[in-house]
Amino acid sequence: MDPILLGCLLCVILPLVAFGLIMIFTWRRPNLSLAISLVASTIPLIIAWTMLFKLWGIKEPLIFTFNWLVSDLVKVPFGFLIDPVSLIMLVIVATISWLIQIYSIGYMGGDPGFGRYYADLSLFAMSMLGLVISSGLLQLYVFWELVGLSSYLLIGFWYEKFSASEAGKKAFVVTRFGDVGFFMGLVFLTIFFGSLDIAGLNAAAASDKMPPWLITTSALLIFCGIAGKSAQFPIHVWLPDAMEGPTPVSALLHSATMVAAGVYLLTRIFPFMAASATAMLIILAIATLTMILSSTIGMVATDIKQVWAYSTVSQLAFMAMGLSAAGLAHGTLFAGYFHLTTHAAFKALLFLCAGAFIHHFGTNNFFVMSKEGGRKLTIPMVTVTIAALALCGIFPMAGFFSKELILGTLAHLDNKIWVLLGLFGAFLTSYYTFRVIFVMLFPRADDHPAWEQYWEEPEPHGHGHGDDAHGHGHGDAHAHDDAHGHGHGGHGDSHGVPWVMSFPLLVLAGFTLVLGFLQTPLETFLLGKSEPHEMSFVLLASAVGVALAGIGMAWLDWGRKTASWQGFIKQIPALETFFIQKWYIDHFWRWFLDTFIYGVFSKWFTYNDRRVVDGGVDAVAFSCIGGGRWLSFIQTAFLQFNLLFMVVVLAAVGIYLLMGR
Amino acid sequence: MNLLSWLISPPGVATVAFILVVVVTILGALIAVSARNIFHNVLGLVLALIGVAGLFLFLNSPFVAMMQILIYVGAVCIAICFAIMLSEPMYLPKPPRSSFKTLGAVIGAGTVFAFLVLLTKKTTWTPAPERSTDWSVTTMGHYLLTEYVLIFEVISLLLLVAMLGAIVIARGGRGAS
Amino acid sequence: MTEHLASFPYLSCMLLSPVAGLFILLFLKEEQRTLIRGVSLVSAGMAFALSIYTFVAYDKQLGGLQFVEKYEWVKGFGITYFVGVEGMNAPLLLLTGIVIFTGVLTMWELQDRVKEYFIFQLALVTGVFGVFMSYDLFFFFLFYEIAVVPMYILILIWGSTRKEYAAMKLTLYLMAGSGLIIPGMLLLYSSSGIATFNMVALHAVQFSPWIQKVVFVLLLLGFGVLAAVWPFHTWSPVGHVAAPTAVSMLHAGVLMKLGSFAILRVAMYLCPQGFQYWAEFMGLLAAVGIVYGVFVGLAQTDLKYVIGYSSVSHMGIVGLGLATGTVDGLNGAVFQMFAHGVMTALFFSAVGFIYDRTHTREIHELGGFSKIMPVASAFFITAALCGAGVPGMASFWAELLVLIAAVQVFPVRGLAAIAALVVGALFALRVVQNTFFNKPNPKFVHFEDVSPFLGLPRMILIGFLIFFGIFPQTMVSLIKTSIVPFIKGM
Amino acid sequence: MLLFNQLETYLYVALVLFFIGLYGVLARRNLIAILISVELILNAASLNFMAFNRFLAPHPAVGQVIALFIMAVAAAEAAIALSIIIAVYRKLKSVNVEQATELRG
Repeated sequence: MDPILLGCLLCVILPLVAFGLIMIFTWRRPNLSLAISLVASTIPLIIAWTMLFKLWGIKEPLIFTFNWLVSDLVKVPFGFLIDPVSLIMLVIVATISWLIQIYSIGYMGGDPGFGRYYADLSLFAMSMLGLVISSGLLQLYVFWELVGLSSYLLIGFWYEKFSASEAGKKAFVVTRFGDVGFFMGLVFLTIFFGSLDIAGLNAAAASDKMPPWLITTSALLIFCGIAGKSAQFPIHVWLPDAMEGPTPVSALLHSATMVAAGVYLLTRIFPFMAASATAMLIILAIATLTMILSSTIGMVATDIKQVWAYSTVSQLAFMAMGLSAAGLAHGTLFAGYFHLTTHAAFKALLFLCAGAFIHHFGTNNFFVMSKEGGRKLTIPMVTVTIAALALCGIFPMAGFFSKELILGTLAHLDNKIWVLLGLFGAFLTSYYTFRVIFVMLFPRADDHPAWEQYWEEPEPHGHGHGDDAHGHGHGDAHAHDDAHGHGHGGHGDSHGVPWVMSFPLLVLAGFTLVLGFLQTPLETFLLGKSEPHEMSFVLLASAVGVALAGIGMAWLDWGRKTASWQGFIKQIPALETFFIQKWYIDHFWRWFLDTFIYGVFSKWFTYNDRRVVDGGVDAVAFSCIGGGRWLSFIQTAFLQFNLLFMVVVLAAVGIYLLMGR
Repeated sequence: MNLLSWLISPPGVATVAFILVVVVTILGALIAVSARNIFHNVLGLVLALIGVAGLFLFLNSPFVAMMQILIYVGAVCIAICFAIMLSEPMYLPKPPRSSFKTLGAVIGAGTVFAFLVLLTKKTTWTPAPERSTDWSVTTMGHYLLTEYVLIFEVISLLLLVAMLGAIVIARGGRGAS
Repeated sequence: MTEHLASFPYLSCMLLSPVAGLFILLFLKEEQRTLIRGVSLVSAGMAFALSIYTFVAYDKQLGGLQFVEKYEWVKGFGITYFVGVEGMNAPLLLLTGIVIFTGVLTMWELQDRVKEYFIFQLALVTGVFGVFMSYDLFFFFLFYEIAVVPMYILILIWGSTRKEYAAMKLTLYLMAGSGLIIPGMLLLYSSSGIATFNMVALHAVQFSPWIQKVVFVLLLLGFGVLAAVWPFHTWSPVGHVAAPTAVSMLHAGVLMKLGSFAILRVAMYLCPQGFQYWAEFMGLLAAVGIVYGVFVGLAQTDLKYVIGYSSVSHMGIVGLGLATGTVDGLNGAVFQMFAHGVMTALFFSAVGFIYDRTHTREIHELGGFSKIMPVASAFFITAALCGAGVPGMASFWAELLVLIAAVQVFPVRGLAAIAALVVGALFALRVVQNTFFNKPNPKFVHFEDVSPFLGLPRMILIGFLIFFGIFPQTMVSLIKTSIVPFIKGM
Repeated sequence: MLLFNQLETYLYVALVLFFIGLYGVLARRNLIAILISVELILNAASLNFMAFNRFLAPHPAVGQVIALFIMAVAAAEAAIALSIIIAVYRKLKSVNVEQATELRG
């Protein structure tokens, strides 16, 4: 067997086997489960890196396919497509999921669901790796759904918390909403094109073999799925709620890999999508709107994970903008894909740092962390700052290079509004990122009035968020009855961050610093050639300028000694409320669900079922009973009466018959 | 005169006897259904049965006539007497007759009667072309055990089952001692 | 259709093994519970093993009708004992084997009238096996009725919630269905002119179009009652709720498939022109059922009602697949019959376990069961996810095939059915969340989880779901061997 | 033609018996009386058989056998009916047929 095929198969099968073994046999035994899961994630890691080095510089994609399901029109192949795009993503996924498994040893240690946690992580690893190297769209859809499933399981990991199980359900249903569009797109392609092979689709679209209407329709339908998975407006609402899951999960699924699957798909079938300018324009508009929206919400959040979640949404939107702009301007997919790569590193880092703080302080509120002395945790504090700088796009962090590229692509468009909006988004990003960093770095005195204000945070679903966080944080430090404490408690400074948690931080910080300088080799690998980027000085200056302006704004509001600790947005209360309420999109969906799905369809269909359909049947039954009862007056139970009736009728019939003769 | 002489001739005697037997039968039947006292009913039945036995004699079957008396009069009527004694006491007041019911019964029975009369009238009765004349009891016994043995067996089985059934029903249901 | 006679009467053995078990049970005493369960298990196990054997040993290259046994029964009426296996009934025989075997295991804890229970259950299953393997219309209908009647007694005696009402409703509905089937069947028989009940022979007869139209709609509605085709579905949730666990499993898992299988096997097979005429109507009913089922299920508060309505929706998928009349659609429909059967058996099996302990199925009274019974909950959650169409489970592939075929033939109905998937997911997850997540109800915390022995039947069911989810081709290639000639013959 | 040598005579006698018996069955309230009336009907039937046997049948044994059969049936029937009557009496404390109305619809 081809060693590469074997490697691909192992990447998919090993974690699946680990999932099965843990779920069936060892879920009650944490150490054994951990061992199985680690083995099943380390081998794919090695395979991924080996393949990257062995295949560095391949020109032609390697494709392996087998029949998975052959019906008549529907033919689903199972196969692997190994090309630079999938190789890099494979490495990213394998690496980050391995790091997160290491990190979770510390973060999740002592949790009663430890075995289940690792089983779910393995399931995720399996489905994500399978997704990345899928050769056909339908196979990709299968793994896509499985990724959604593992996301559901992991978000609702602490299922006893109402908000967690609710968030899991929301994530699954909302992404499913998008996936239905995706599925319809696939159905259209199957019926009208006949094949879902990725390479074939890209080639056909590029060479005008498909009717434009089909490309546009199916591209937009597939984008529904992308929007669901990558949290684009208006179905981004699940991602912030998904932060109810354990923080390593947020880092792995909901920032670095799974949500990036949407953008990855966009890259994967980039030539196909780019063949429709209409679709590209719509995607660009949606992505831009998403970016602005999520950045503004990030400005007012007080939960550190919420801030990073909205930042994830905005960065994903930024990638989508880069890709769609490239599609419009006949550019390459490199800008968006490069940002995906760098983002994976620094966003995972941000979340893992947040996790380290949360683990230590037992709260998600970064004001509380600041007050409790968050900056004394040296390693997370340094790494989080590095990651924040990368997020803002400050040289020499990785984010600088990739953001520049995207802005450059946007600037290529004729309409300059997009690049201006992109710059505005970058400004907001810098502002909210450094709001967190400055608050953490420069706590105020204990009697500062701002503490009171940020101690309790607004929560949309009425469930004390801080309380939940305590639930999995410090079981003994705060009075509560949650069963899933981490089994370690106490705030002593002697207790730092365990090495299993700081090691991944350092590795990721390393990537964040190094990745940016790998731009040229990566581009050569991906595209076969590296084009010189004529980066205009104005754009470069304005990009760095807005980033610095954002940081400066944050310094004015939150950093300096005399800062008011009030966001500048406080000046416009109506707008602030609008942002805190998340642009009322959650309210809209809630209202939609309650009014239409539950209120109209469900309620009236049920009513119809009980009254009309069932009622009709019951009416028939009861009228039979009634008719029988009415007729039963004949049944007087006087036997002789019956007999009389009988003989008279019989005899009458007999006489009648005889008369004829 | 002619009538008188005919009456004392053998056919005449036979005819008179026949009329007497018929009268006895019908009288007995009338008593059996109309008397208010249940014992009188049984006695009427006995009378009617004896009458029918007489008719059987006229029909050349002394054996069946004898059986009629033995089984009906000797067994069935006695069983009815027992039933009467085991059930309702005789001294209880009888419910009054309902003329409505009597009328209904007469109409019902009358319709059937009319139908059967019509049937009898309208049918032409043709004897079988070849008729055996062997009326001896021996032959009948022979037939009963050869050609009609199935009927014989069925009768035995029926009687057995009836006996068992009667015992079970009269015992007073399951569980009664 | 080519027929290959059996070297050994596997099918008769499959049919007779429950009968043999039933007769042995008649001679046992109520007190010998272990023996009774053992005998039932062995006879169900034999049927199960034989069904696996026929499934595996069916020669896909050879195709046609295999393991055929044919004996004349009543020559004057043209009634033949004619059984066989082909691609479309092999999965269903396997399904019946799975469900009866796991059903017996599921009812292991039954304490009340054990002997009678197993006798009726085995009688029921005999009928089901008979329907799936019969190629003689008379025997088909005979077994069909045999399968329906014990259900009444099983629900009436061992049921729960409003059992008299449910049993009566179910029986009357199904009898009404039979009332439509018999005239249809006899019309076919009498107008064929060859006086035979042999379906293969009847298939060769060209019935006049109007007869086909009349008979098809009679059979569609008559069998549709059993397949819970909207709007004749209301017996099914009520019946599921009232029935004891294994009966619900058999009922929703297998008995509803009798209806859809009969539509395929009898109605579509014998009246192709009637099918062409009524296909639009059939697709409409099915699509309405799919959408309707999920919405009504969303508003239910009783766990079994929820499952009942999900069955209505999933059987709608079967109906839609049949209505397309394409190879993909029929493949998907038969696959869905199998997948839904296993899935819904798993559903009821898991719910039954919880109900046996808590004596409530109200979603609001339960809650947090994952904490109390993690294993039992995992079974239910797996079934729910399968119901929500998660890949990796058998029903995903079935739905995929049906939906693609449906969009091709009936675009609007197909797209509506796809859109219903969202609500389907919402509805499955809502139940899972309210029942198994959140804080446990303190009333129930002392209950013990499923023991490994009682977990076994559920594991078998999950095993089949996942096996065919990962290797769908094993199933589809088999079904295809009969569907392709079937479509050609239409 | 002599009166007792004609088939019709016997048939009419049997008819009258039948009429009387049927009247009794329809009119009497006492279960025992009804039983007695039934015996009359049975006798009418066996008289018919005997008459046909005498005047029409090819072989004289046929009707006689049937008459015997009717007798046996009547005996059995009487036994059963009487035991039923006794059972009814035990349950209802009456042999009035109008009291036995448990099957009223």
